[in-house]
Amino acid sequence: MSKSTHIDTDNMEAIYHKPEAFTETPMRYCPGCTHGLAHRLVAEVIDELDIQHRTICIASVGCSVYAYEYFATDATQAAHGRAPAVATGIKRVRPDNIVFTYQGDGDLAAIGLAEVVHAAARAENFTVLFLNNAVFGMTQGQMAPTTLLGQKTTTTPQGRSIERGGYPLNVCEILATIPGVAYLARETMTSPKRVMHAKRSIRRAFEAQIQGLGFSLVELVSSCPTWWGLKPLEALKHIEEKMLPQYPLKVFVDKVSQASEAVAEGGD
Amino acid sequence: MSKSTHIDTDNMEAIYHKPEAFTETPMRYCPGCTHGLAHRLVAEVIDELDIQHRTICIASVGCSVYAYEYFATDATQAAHGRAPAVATGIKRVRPDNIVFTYQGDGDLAAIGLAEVVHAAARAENFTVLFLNNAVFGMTQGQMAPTTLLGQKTTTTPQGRSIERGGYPLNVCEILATIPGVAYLARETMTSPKRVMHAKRSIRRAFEAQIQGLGFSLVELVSSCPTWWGLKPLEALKHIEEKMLPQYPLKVFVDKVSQASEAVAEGGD
Amino acid sequence: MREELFMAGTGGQGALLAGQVLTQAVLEKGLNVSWYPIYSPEVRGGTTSCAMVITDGHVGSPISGRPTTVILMDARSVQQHIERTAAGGVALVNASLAHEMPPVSDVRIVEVTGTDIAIGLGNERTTNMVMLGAYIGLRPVVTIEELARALEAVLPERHRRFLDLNIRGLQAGLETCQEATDDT
Amino acid sequence: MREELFMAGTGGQGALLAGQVLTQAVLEKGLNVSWYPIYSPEVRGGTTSCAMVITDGHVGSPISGRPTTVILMDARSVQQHIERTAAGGVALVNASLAHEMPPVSDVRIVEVTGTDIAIGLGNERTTNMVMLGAYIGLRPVVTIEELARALEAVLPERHRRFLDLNIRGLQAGLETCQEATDDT
Amino acid sequence: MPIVIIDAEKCKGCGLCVAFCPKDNLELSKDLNEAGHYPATVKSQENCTGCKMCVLMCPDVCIEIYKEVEEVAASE
Amino acid sequence: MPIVIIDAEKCKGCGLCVAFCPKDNLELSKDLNEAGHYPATVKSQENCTGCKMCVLMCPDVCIEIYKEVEEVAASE
Amino acid sequence: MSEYVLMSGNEATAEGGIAGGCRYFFGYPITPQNKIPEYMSRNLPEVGGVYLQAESEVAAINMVYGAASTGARVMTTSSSPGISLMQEGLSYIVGAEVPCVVVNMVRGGPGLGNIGPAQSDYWLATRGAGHGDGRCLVYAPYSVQELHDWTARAFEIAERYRNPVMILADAILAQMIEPCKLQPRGQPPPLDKPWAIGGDSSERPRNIINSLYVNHDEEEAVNRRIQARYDQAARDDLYYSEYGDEDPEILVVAYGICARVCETAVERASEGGVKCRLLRPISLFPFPSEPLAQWAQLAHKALVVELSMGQFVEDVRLAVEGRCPVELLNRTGGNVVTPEDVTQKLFDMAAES
Amino acid sequence: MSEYVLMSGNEATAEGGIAGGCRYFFGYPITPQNKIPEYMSRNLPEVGGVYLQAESEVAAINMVYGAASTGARVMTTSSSPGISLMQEGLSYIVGAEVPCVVVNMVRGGPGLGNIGPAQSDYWLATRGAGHGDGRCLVYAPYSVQELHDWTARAFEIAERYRNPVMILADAILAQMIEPCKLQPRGQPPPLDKPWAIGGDSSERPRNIINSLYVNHDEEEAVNRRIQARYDQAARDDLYYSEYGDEDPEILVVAYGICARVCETAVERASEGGVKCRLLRPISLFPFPSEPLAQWAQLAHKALVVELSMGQFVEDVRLAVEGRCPVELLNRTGGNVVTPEDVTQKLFDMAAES
Ligand SMILES: Cc1ncc(C[n+]2csc(CCOP(=O)(O)OP(=O)(O)O)c2C)c(N)n1
Ligand SMILES: Cc1ncc(C[n+]2csc(CCOP(=O)(O)OP(=O)(O)O)c2C)c(N)n1
Ligand code: SF4
Ligand code: SF4
Ligand code: SF4
Ligand code: SF4
Ligand code: SF4
Ligand code: SF4
Ligand SMILES: [Mg+2]
Ligand SMILES: [Mg+2]
Repeated sequence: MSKSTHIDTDNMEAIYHKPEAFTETPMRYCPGCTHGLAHRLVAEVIDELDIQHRTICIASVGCSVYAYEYFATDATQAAHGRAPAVATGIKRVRPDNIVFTYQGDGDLAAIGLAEVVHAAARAENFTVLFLNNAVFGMTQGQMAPTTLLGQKTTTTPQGRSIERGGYPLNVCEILATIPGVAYLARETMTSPKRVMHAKRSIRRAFEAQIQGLGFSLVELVSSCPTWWGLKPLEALKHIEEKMLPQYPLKVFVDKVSQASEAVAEGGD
Repeated sequence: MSKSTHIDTDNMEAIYHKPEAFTETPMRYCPGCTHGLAHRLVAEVIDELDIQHRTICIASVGCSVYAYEYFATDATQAAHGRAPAVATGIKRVRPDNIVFTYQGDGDLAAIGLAEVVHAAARAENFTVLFLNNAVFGMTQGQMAPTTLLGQKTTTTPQGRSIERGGYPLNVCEILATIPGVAYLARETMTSPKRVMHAKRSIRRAFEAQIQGLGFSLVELVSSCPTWWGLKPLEALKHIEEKMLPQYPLKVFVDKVSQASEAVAEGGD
Repeated sequence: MREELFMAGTGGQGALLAGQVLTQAVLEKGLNVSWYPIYSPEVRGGTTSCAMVITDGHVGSPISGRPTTVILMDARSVQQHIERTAAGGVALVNASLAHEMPPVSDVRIVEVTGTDIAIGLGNERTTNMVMLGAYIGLRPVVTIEELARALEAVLPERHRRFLDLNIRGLQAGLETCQEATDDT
Repeated sequence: MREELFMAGTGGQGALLAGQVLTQAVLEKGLNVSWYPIYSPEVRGGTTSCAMVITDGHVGSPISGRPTTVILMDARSVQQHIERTAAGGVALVNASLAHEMPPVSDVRIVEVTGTDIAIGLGNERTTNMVMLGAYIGLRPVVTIEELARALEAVLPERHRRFLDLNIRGLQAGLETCQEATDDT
Repeated sequence: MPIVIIDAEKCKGCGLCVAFCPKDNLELSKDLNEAGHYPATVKSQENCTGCKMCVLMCPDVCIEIYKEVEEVAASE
Repeated sequence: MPIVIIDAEKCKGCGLCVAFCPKDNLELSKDLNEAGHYPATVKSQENCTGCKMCVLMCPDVCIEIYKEVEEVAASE
Repeated sequence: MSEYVLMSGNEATAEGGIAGGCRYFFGYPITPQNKIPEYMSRNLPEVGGVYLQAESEVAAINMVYGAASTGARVMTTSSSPGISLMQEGLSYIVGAEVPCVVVNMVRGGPGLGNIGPAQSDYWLATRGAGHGDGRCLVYAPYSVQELHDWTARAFEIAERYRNPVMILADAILAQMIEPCKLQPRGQPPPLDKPWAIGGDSSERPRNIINSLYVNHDEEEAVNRRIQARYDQAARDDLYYSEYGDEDPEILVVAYGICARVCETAVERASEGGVKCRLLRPISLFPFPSEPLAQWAQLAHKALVVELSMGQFVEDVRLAVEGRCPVELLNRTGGNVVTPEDVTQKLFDMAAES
Repeated sequence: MSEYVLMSGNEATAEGGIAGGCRYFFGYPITPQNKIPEYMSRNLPEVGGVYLQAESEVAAINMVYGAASTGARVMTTSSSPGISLMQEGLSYIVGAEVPCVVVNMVRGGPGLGNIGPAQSDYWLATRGAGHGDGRCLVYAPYSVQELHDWTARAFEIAERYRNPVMILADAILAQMIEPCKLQPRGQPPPLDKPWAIGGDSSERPRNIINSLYVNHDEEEAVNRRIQARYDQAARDDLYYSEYGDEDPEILVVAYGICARVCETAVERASEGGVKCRLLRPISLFPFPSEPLAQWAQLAHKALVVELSMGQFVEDVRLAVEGRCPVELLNRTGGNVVTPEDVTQKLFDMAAES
């Protein structure tokens, strides 16, 4: 067994400690899975914006189904793909709460595509965290709509071909055509710098919501070391080399800054 | 009662007669509704391409639900919004048949959005006729996703507002982001010239399918005189003045010509 | 008293509206009433009909297999529905549009040239009121004044300008029918 | 003969694989068999177990509330599952990882230092084979040769290089257990 | 000379053919057809150029146009 | 001097912190934790700059960093 | 009679919802209930509520789930195909134990069918909150007035049992116009139920609305808790009405529109010398098995009348348990039974014995 | 024993489909049946078939509808929440009278529930092809071998009745490994059924696959035609098995995995002096009511064992109609009954009388 050094931190200042918006529950993700990383960023943003007690998390169905156990906020667990509809229902009753969904690519891009697009079109004022790991993780590594061409999964044993599986779906590119979107970005978490970028986007997405600007979504190009059959670090490399060419990082829409500027210019 | 002049056409050449791909069944549409016009164009194209006996029509749920009565082809009637899934099932068994769906904007853009986007992403080799009349016609004029801002419908009595109904959904602009699309155009039928344009696009869409290039869709910006509360001619004017600014006419994707050129260049 | 009424016509003929006006009048009078529309399969140009029960007792079934009175506003309605009429019942027929009667027994057929009368009043569209007027001539469940008040309540705002015409239609129908009744 | 076997361990310990190897061997021997996996609620790091029935008759229920033998590969499994053991049954415990035994009556507890033996053989991962070897020492439903053949059939291609190690694990387990049996 | 034939029973009197005929050659009848519409009729066949604008705009496929068969040059 | 504390029981031994520490200050332990992972440990607290790269990359929020409280200038 | 207004069943249902405190409506149009969303889109904003047209019935029921999670009074309405699409969402709502009201104006089926009246969603309503062991509590009004009143009451019942309540009617009841006495528009109760999410969670434990129980014992406990609520509803919220003779020869059993038809038939049969009693279940789940069994003991025969191929009759047979023979008179596919059909059948049955 | 191979229920089901001539599979992953789509994605291309992963279960069942319209042998598989989502599509398939096969590996519910074994979709399976009067024909295998054989046979039955056939099992049967004797991979029959669309329509009347019947009489005729097929299935495709004593004191009724458990319990009870007979319905719809009623007449008591809150027992009660008291032993939410539980219950019941 590994030894655990006991250090008394009472008289010390934290450079970093677990976010308040996070529970003590250990996360069930596989080692090195970026789901946990994304969770942490969201929790940090909730802390920074001081909105923990008015935030509602909508967990979806995928490996992150237990998100409600990890975020120390009110929470609802939504049916597979329907988190944006559930969020809509909640937000329409409770416009002052901060509502976010946390969805995988199977959940959001396969079964739940209509719900997320329509929520965007309605300019629903909530935030979506979209974890794209190009695979159905929870159900054992089947093809997702976002699976890369040639990528082997448990249901594309020869690799995804256009003929049998179609093209990868770029959700952000679709959503970027919709005027109800207030903030839209694709980020990844393959290095400390990328992680900081991702966090900034997540923060901006929440700010868009707080400012009532409409729909916000951050896609996080993520890893599934388990079903990719790669070590955690290799998986990050795979993102850089294979995923990003298909899913280039970009801030597609940012009305937050525009709003801020508008405020700055207009006074009041 | 109106008198009907009997003219013997036996020894005459037809400049125009009812397409073969059309049955004798009178259509149930309201006077001046462009559904009938769109039907005729499709039937003419089927005649011109000489594919009547290998064509399968998928009727959807909307005023055009009886499409299977009008087209003299094999047909299936699909559940509301699911015509692209039904077409997928058929085409995967019968790749040599020419399959088209005929869907309204409620059917395709509301309940059936996921199905059409995924069919496009999979590059399914069939053709979609998408009649966008900015309203749910069959169910008595409710708001559709495509309803214009400010437009009064039976469920937007004050006119569609962003707050209560969201933004109009531009389906072609969404589909244009998807590589599985072989032909994609938005047309309308407000004048003879526009009608001829529309027909050309419909023909190209079918040609895309015949050439096996993938998914093809023609959006027809259409009228619903009944629920718009306008006379047929006024309704066409309304399309020109109000609908086209939101739904500009455009050929978004055309791989047919590229393919033809490729063939022309490459020989064989 | 229990009156079971069935009224049918082509889409635009206003059978439904006539039924609703009568329903309103019956309600105001303090009787019990039910009304429901029946749409024929054909979306456009099919027959439209409605079924009513008017009673001083318990409505019970709003559905009637053999209505005591049927009002048939065109030829197709007559062909399709005249058989429904209960034994001993009345079939009130718009004779302007329906000329052939299928054979029925134990049914009193009352013919009123509804459309002609309406055209005479200046608007074919008031045929439904002519027939309704005729109906209360036969079955005085409500008075013409009660119908007129009901009309006012039921007519949509944008058709209010037809109020007068409609009342004249009721009147003309009532008169014609009283004659017709006398004739029989 | 009817043997009801329950085998549990932590995710990575290979209880399922050991069960499948045994199932294969039993099938080859011509006995009837059923095997099914039970996943604990915890997605990762929870206990995994499987239940088997081995019989020369009719399998009937693949489910057993009181298995005749339980193989418990770590401390948590012992805590959670030792109680299941049928009266007069055997609990085969990996004593390398489980030190405390909950009180059970009328159960014969056989302790084998499975992990230590596996480490001794050069790879901790073969603990499951050591335990399986021990099991057939206690319940000779199949021979070690039959197990070895089954291993060859069941082991996925990419793990074929561990075949030898695994067979040595079986052997070591069988030996240890025969000793253990003698001891008790 | 092209001959325009309108199926008066199928016609719903929408008036689109009337509106788009460049020769102002069509009008709606004063008489209802069986289905209750005022169908389009041809004012005079003589004016018709066979341009098919009416056909193009008719939503109910009620219009057919014919012409007398001409001798076709043998070389074609 | 920053003090890096890794929760050895929560750690899943993914090695990302190890890979991204610019000071090569972390390593995976040779001993399994209860959950069966080889958790990350700090090689030596002295080298740590408190740059938080490890924290940023840890998917399981196992790392906290502290520093001694310094006197804060009164003017601030 | 001025307290009565003429209203269609659809409108009375919608206004019943508002009277019952419903302030949130999510739905997708479908005939024959389109007047409900139309009514809601006009009226809900007036009372500070929200009408939102969903992109589908799947989305609608999940919006309902979300809104219900906050403790709000929320409803959706649809007709047969739309209700099929709501099955997964309903199962989540039952599993997560949140209250809501769903109205089904049944039409002819299966498939696209037609828009005529039918009762062929009986099983879908009474057995189906989708997969798993949950069910909807189901109430079947038989007049415009009852549509109004039961819709209003449904919210209370739903909250009492933290379970969806379904109001089951048909295309005739939906479109029928009858005099209706409207209830005042009640104020909805406050949102902050002890279990509800939303608002400020700093002064209370955070709430989680969830139907995932990986631990089988926990899941079983949930199922048994839900079942206990159903058992309680069978004691406290069981409703039925009776009509006709007290010493019947024939027991007639029907619900909804068919019960209306049967009332008239029972009158006519009695006039014709055949004593009949109509038992009309208003609550279809819970089902009034006991009174039914008692009458079945008394009567010589039972007649079940339904607009479906023999669904409702199974619940009657389950309750009767062979105490008397049970016959079925049914129409389907949008067709209706008439009082004449039923009366004739009653005379025939009386003559046979 | 070389003709037997070890296979999981999932794999045996998939291979059963291929053996039965299935060449088209449309599905969406869900535990505990993921090995079926995986198997199909590997094996169907080998036999010239098509595996297509749909974007959802809603899409999957509608793809099935389309493919079935062509006369092809087509299947989909899922588990509880996914089956809920297929209800509308199933209703269309019934209404349009096209054959297909649907497999439901039931898991714990309601809602998201868990992935443990359950039988709580009994009503969803036997009552639910969604809205309207249609139903699925339902067969419940109880071993890996039967999963294989019944899946293969299901296509024939589906075509005979032009109706969906559902294979109903659970998470244990799905994942259990047993020896299985595989049937050869049969050739599917030709596509050109007289009613099927596709191919060249020039030499035959065009075909229309449709469930819309605006004419109520036509719709009623469809419903009565479908019902007549169900009646025929009740004569020709009714299956059940029996096990145990011929002069039972207690009649045990169970299906699927519970019937396995009950076999062992019946043996043990008999050894302990309590004579029992197990009646196991294999076809759940049509339901073997008659043999059940006959045994109920003979036995003193009946015990129903199910993994749900009292669904299956209702069909048993309907069949027994009071001939003997019927008791229920059940677990739910992913929990199972054990032979020990059942045996104990049988002893208790015997002791009580
Ligand atoms: C209606 C329904 N269909 C299918 C499933 C099974 N299912 C659970 S998670 C999942 C996919 C998860 O993939 P993704 O959303 O990408 O999340 P990840 O696990 O990769 O993080 C599926 C198909 C379900 N629970 N419900
Ligand atoms: C599942 C389901 N939901 C709703 C309906 C009711 N419905 C029929 S048509 C229609 C909308 C039709 O609108 P659109 O597709 O735009 O066609 P249009 O009538 O305008 O041509 C709806 C909602 C249905 N039949 N099925
Ligand atoms: S399966 Fe993949 S996505 Fe799921 S927890 Fe493991 S690594 Fe992460
Ligand atoms: S309702 Fe509108 S879309 Fe439908 S037929 Fe009439 S005009 Fe056309
Ligand atoms: S063919 Fe041209 S000119 Fe002739 S009637 Fe038609 S539109 Fe007019
Ligand atoms: S366009 Fe067609 S339907 Fe309209 S008036 Fe002319 S002929 Fe009649
Ligand atoms: S804070 Fe920086 S230097 Fe210190 S251990 Fe972490 S990564 Fe290394
Ligand atoms: S990144 Fe976190 S989980 Fe991974 S090894 Fe380091 S401390 Fe452990
Ligand atoms: Mg994923
Ligand atoms: Mg439309």
